[in-house]
Amino acid sequence: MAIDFGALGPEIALAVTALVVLAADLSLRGPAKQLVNPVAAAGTVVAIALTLRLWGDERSTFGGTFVIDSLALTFKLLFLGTLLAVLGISWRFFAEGRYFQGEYYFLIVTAFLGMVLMPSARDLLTLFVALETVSIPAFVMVGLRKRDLYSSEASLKFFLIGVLSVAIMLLGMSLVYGFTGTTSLTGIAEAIAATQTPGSETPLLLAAVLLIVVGFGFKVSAVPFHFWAPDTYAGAPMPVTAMLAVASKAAGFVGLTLVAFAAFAPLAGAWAPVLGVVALATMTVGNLGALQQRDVVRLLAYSSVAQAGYILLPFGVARGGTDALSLAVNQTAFRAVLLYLVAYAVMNIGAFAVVIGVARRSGLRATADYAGLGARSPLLGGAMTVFLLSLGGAPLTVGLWAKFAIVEALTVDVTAFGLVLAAGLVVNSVIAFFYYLRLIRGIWMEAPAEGAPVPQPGFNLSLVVVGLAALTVVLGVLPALVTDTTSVVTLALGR
Amino acid sequence: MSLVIPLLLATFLFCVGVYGLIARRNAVLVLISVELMLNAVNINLVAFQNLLFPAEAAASGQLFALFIIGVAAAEVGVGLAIVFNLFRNRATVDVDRVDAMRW
Amino acid sequence: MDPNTAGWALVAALLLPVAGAVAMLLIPAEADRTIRRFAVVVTGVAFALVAALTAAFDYGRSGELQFVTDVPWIPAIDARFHLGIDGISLPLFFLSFLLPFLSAIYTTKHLPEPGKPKAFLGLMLLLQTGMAGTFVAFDLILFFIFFELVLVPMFFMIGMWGGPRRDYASVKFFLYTLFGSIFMLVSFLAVYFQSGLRSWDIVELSQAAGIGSVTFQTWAFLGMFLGFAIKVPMWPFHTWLPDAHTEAPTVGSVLLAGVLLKIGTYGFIRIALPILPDGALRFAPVLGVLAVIGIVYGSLCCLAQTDVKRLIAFSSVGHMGFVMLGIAAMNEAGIQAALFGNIAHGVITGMLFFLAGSLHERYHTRDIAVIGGGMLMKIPRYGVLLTYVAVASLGLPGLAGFWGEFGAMWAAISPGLGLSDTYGGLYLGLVVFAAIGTVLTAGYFLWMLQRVNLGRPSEKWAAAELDDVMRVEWVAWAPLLLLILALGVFPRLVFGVQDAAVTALLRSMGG
Amino acid sequence: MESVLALAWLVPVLPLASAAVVAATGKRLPWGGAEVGILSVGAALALSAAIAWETFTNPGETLERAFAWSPLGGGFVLELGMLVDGLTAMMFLLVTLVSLMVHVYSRGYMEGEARFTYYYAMLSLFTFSMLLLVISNNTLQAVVGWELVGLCSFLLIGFYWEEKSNQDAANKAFLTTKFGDVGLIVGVIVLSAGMLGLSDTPFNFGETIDAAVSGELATGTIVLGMLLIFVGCISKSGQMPLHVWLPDAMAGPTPVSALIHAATMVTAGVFLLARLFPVLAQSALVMGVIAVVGILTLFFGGLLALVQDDIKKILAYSTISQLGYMVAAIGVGGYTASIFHLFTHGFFKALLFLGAGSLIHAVHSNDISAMGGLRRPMPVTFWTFTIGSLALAGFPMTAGFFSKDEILVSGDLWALNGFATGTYVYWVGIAAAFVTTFYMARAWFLIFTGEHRGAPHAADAHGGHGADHDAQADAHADAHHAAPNESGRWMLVPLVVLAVLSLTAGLIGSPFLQDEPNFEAWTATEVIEGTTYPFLAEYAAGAGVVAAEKGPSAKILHGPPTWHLDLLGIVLAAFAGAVLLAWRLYGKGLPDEDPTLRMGPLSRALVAKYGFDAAGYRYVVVPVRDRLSAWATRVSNDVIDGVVGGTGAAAKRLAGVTYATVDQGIIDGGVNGAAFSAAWWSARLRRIQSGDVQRYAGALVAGVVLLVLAFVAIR
Repeated sequence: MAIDFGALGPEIALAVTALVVLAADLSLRGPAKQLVNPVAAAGTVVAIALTLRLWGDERSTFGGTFVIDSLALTFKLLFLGTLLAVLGISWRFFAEGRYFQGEYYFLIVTAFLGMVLMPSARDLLTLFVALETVSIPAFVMVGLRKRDLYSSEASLKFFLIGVLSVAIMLLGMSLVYGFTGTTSLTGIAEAIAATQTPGSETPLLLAAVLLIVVGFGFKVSAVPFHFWAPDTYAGAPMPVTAMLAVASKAAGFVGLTLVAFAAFAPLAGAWAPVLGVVALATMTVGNLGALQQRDVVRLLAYSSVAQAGYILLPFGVARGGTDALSLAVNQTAFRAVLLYLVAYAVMNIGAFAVVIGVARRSGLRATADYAGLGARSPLLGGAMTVFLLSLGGAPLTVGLWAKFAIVEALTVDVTAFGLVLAAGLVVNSVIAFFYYLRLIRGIWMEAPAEGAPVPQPGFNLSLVVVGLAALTVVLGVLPALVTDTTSVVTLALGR
Repeated sequence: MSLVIPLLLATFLFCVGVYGLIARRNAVLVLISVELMLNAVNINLVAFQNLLFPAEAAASGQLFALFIIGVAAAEVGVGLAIVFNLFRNRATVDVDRVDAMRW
Repeated sequence: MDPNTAGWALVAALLLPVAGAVAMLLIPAEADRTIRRFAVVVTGVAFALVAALTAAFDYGRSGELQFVTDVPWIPAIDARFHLGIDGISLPLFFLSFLLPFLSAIYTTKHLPEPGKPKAFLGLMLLLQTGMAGTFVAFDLILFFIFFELVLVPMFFMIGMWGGPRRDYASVKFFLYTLFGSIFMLVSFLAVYFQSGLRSWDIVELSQAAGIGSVTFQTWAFLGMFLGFAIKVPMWPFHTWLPDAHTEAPTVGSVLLAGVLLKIGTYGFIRIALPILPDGALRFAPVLGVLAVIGIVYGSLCCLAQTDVKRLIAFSSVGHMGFVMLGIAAMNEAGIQAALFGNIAHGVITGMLFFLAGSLHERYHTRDIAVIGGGMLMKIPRYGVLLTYVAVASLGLPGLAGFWGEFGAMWAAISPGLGLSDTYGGLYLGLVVFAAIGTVLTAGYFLWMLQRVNLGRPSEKWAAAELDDVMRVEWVAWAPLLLLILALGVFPRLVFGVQDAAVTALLRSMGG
Repeated sequence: MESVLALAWLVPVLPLASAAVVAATGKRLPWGGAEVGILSVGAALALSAAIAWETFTNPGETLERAFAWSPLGGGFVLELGMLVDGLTAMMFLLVTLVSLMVHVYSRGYMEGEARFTYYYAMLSLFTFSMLLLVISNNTLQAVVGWELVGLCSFLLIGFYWEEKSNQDAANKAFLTTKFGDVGLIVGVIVLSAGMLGLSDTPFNFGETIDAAVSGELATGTIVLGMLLIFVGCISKSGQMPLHVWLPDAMAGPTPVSALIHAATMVTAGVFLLARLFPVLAQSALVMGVIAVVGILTLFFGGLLALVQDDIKKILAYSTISQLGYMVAAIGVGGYTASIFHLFTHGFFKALLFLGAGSLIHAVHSNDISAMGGLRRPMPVTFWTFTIGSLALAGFPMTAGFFSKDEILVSGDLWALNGFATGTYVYWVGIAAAFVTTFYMARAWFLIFTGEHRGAPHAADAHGGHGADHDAQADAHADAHHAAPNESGRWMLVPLVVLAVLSLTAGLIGSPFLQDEPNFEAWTATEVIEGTTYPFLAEYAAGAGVVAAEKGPSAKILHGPPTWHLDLLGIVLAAFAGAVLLAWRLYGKGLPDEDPTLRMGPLSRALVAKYGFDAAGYRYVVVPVRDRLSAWATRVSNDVIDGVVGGTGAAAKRLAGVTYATVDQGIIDGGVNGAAFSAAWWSARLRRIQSGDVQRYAGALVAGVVLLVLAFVAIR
């Protein structure tokens, strides 16, 4: 069995980068340690280059458990781009905080290695490994501020809930294996199609499917698997929070997409309504939770829970059939998820970047500290406004198109459940705007507190912020720049 | 050998693990509970492989179990580190008292 | 400019304000006067361009789209960048360039706390692009973008330069409209998929009469109804309006009443009716009843107001009720009247808000009781203007307000598309109640005039130095004052332009 | 050569131009704009006279010119047009003439007013509005003029807007008439809706009439439309029960009252009924309603005048009564009679109002109890006012005599065709004539005979209801007890002109002019000639009476005016009786106790001899003057006004409740309630997020179990 190392290029690049970073950290002393950041960034750029080289290819290796196709490549690019942005917002934070820089960069690159692996996985085993490669470094990163009570507490909570959900997921996987005799996603789909009649599937199999969903539900912080998220986000170092809120969540969605649409597509009639209800609950709980937050990080944490709910919505209308309409519905749903994840990455990392910029040197992170931010720092204030509006889905921001895609997916075929989900989205969008607008109002319309410092985000962070804000708006005006790409990504998962 | 016995065992182990994770206050015991759950899954996989699909060339059930053992080791390692760090910060391993962050 | 080929003119008109806003960023914030003059220049140039466009418009073919731009925009979802203008759009488009121009002139003198003309005028320019765009967008997605786009600048305008309860009002405005617009989007999507045309083009969808079943159309219409009715606003979705208007700065109120509300009714006429004729037909009686409730109810609420601006705001509810009554009539005369009422309300109520703003500048209160009368004695020219515009607003023939109101009632007595057979009695009742609404309207305006204008100034103001109408106000207001008269005397100015377009619209509805 | 009729459009345009010029430049002109107004209205009068002559000498000559003013959608067109026929020409003449007189008169009366120029601009605008209504060839244009008239009346009634009572009066006038306008507008809409299938110009008078006469217009449309339009006429032409604004409208300057009550505003309703006469003649129901309203108004309106002490109010109630005659005449088919009375009434009522203004100007009070003995100091006013009073009372050979006679005769003819309303018009009309004569005689005696009493409560006269507040009144505030002087020439010339017309204007419609051209032929154009009463044959047959000798049934109202000696006798008797009675009671000045007791032995002898006086006083005068009219006043002031006022108050209260409860409470609360409940839920959620990781885990597991169970159960 020959291994296609070319197809593994990005993963190899990242693995090497991780090791180089670790080694470099050992050899560098004092302030020079911060140079590991550019090293990691360089490795990422290499990985991106390698990914782009594969563009358009359709390959597979490891006996079909690892494939390269448009879906995989698109997500890889998304993750790598996110990594670059996270590195950008991490530099000053860790350099100034004197945290364990080498370890941090090693861990984060490793976690992203898992993410990059995720979209290529076509086997439960590979998925599991990828997921754990994401999770285990994340457990550590959350607790990286060893002397910080909150950090270690956040880490423990994250860890315990994480392993619990992984265990549940594994239980589900083992049962599925028991039913189908294979761990290959396509194999599972074929076996299910061959043995189960739609409408009267074996209950235990359905339960197993649901247990697998739990594992990813934890990753994407869907209700009721979301409890760790606010506490963990609040306690973790902020760049890690950004990573968790965006990249880790995106990885969860990739995994969910794969199992849902590749392995369990024939059972969609069963799991789609459940996911729809979960989506409704998730966005509602997230938004309601966010309403009361006084800490911006927690607010964004809850907001990201709600966003996860939005992204879950298209799963709610997925179809199990193989007729043209069902395929079209699933295809649209998938593209909506993809587009939303891209948009979400852009705007949410941007928002966290601003939060880091504001907190830099002052540690201010309460919503009250954002009063008059627009006057103190038009750059951060303006960018935050753009990001928040985008998260809400205002026009001329990419967030609108993301929401649009979701609604589009829900209405491809008008069904009662689809309309219920759409109505839920409407109501939640309005609630969400309530707290976004409150923050925006504080930024522009309230006087800054006495002696509030002028934030000094630093060059790197400013660059990231400006770049992401510009991207938010540009994609808002010309969504074709990204939809041209996402719309060719097909959900041809071997069916 | 009937499939029932290993499955019952696995289910029992898993439930004990879940209970331990939820109910035990000592963090170390909580970690052990996690191990129980993972091992329940391993029993499942191996049992299925041997009893249902003995002819599968890839032996993916057993392979999976091996991976789980490996990953579980890493997980528990990390978990112990976290608990240890917590203990250094708070001088307790009582999970109930780790609730500084709420709401 | 050749209306067949000069699509660039429309694009340029839309881009000019945004470009102006960007250019204004380069002017240092300290150069207060320069910024304000620059805004006048930008809006003036844009207005001149639109005036030229209006002159070049081929009125013989006002039923067809002119100055068309139609290029692919987001191929992935078949959205196109389709702009064009016809007889229905032209008056509204014109208005959405006139009012910002006048507002910019007005702002050279008046700008509420906390100043910051750069931000204020920049937002206004952005707003201008948004609202003008809705009237010329012929792609549902593009329309939706423009529709949503106006929310953000208006939110900031109210929230930063508004009155004491601005926080509440701005959020309320934003959330309300947002709420409706997302339902509208859902309906757009449903129509898109149901039609099977893979097109968002309003013209194409209008011509593809009979999309889906009647049930489908009813539900889809409900979604659009929520979006547009909140924007109009129709009773009972109107409660954001008084708050928004009361708290908004003068210019914000002017643009809100003058143009923004029109987007809702325009949406009904341009999108909801022709694309979903069956749904519209089923909804028509509901629209009519809500409209008339709005008329009577708005007037009753006006009677209870003590704040001049809030009174004017509530009067909008009544006036827009007449517009909606015209739409509910589902015939050409009704649509004509609705569009006329749109323009007339924009001009008149815009002007009223200017006046209310200037009133506040002088008295530093808008409470009728505190002002306590005697304005006609204290500042006679101003008092005369207030009387003039109030009288126009209460629907006096010969001034702009009349034709929309009368036309709506006239049309509603014989509703089109077979409605008169089934709902003839209902519509007659609607007309009667609408007519009673005109009496109430006259009542509250006269009452307001009596308590503000007439009598002798109270002691509080007897010795106060109050400026009569200033030069800048004359300049900013004169076009509106003239338009009020011109539209009243020459209703043809609007009716004539729209006629062919409305006929074409109704034909596509099967009327 | 084109007929002078083609220039008719200039008649309204001239006052409009005048209004614009006066408003723009009036303050800089030597006479403050009065000269512009007088000249342009004078020119309009000259043109009107020419048009009148043209149509008078060529009966039936009609000119309709119109052009499409605006499309209305659906292919329908709004016309701006003129319809010039005898009716139009007659109204032109009346309106421009009275308006000119008022313009001239005001030059003296309003001298020194702060808002003199504004006043003239409004006066001209008022004239224009009325002319626009008159010239209109379609109902919608008429509505435009109609509403503008209402606006101008608002602006002029509230001319002294410093005082709250005057503001209230102006508002009341506008709102009451506006309420009637609801009827008018809906009526016009209903009529035009009936025309939709028949014409592209659904508002056109001529086409509407043709359609109605030919039966193309559905009867239901006609009945509903005309009744609704009649509601507009009720309010505008001061018919019961919407006449309440009219007495209050006396708050305006007196010349304005003359314009409103003689020539412009109040005649609008009658004019519109006349214009649409062939349409309303299609329905017995409509005509019956019109007649009944007219009859009630003419009688009870007149009674109200008995108890008034304010000269302007007496005239105001008399206007209501006279309008009742006109409306009643329409209702009994007396088309010609009605507009003939409109024509003559315009002159003598203008004369009376201007005369009253002259009196008020002299004594600075509206109260007739403050006058007395003014015959000698004010001879011109005295004589002209006397002529006006005679004309109003219908003294033979005055203008009012011929026109009122015509109305009574119309009623008689209608009765002959089997309609009870005709009988009522005849007898109630005579009774009201008696009342009219009595109250005018009462006023006449109190004003001109006896000694000048001065104003006992002069201070009230300024702040009081309806009193004029002209600058002179203030300037001469301390000169009350000085002897009153005759007014200046600006004011006297119009009085004389109108007095002459009050005497002579009736002649053109009198039996002296039995041959064409006369008033009948002038105004009864061919459209009117063609009017048929589809229901007439039916009724006549049922009544068994066909007045064959009066002409063919469809034209019973036509034919030359003839002498009716029986009627003349009754009228003369009524006149004489009323004057005598008044003289008995008031001839010796203002009685401060029961007049009969102050008549000495003669009085007692008469009582003893005939017993009629005491009985008459006791059983007729006292009940009628003191009780019935007081009762009517109360009905008018309390009940109807109360209803109007109460409606207003109730509306306001309703508004308050609606606003506070429904709007701010329920609807807004519903929306905010969502947010509140969101916050509430949000607070509940807080408990779940306890911070205890094991509870999180428990919740997670519970969630999983629940989901699995639900999941499996559902399948």
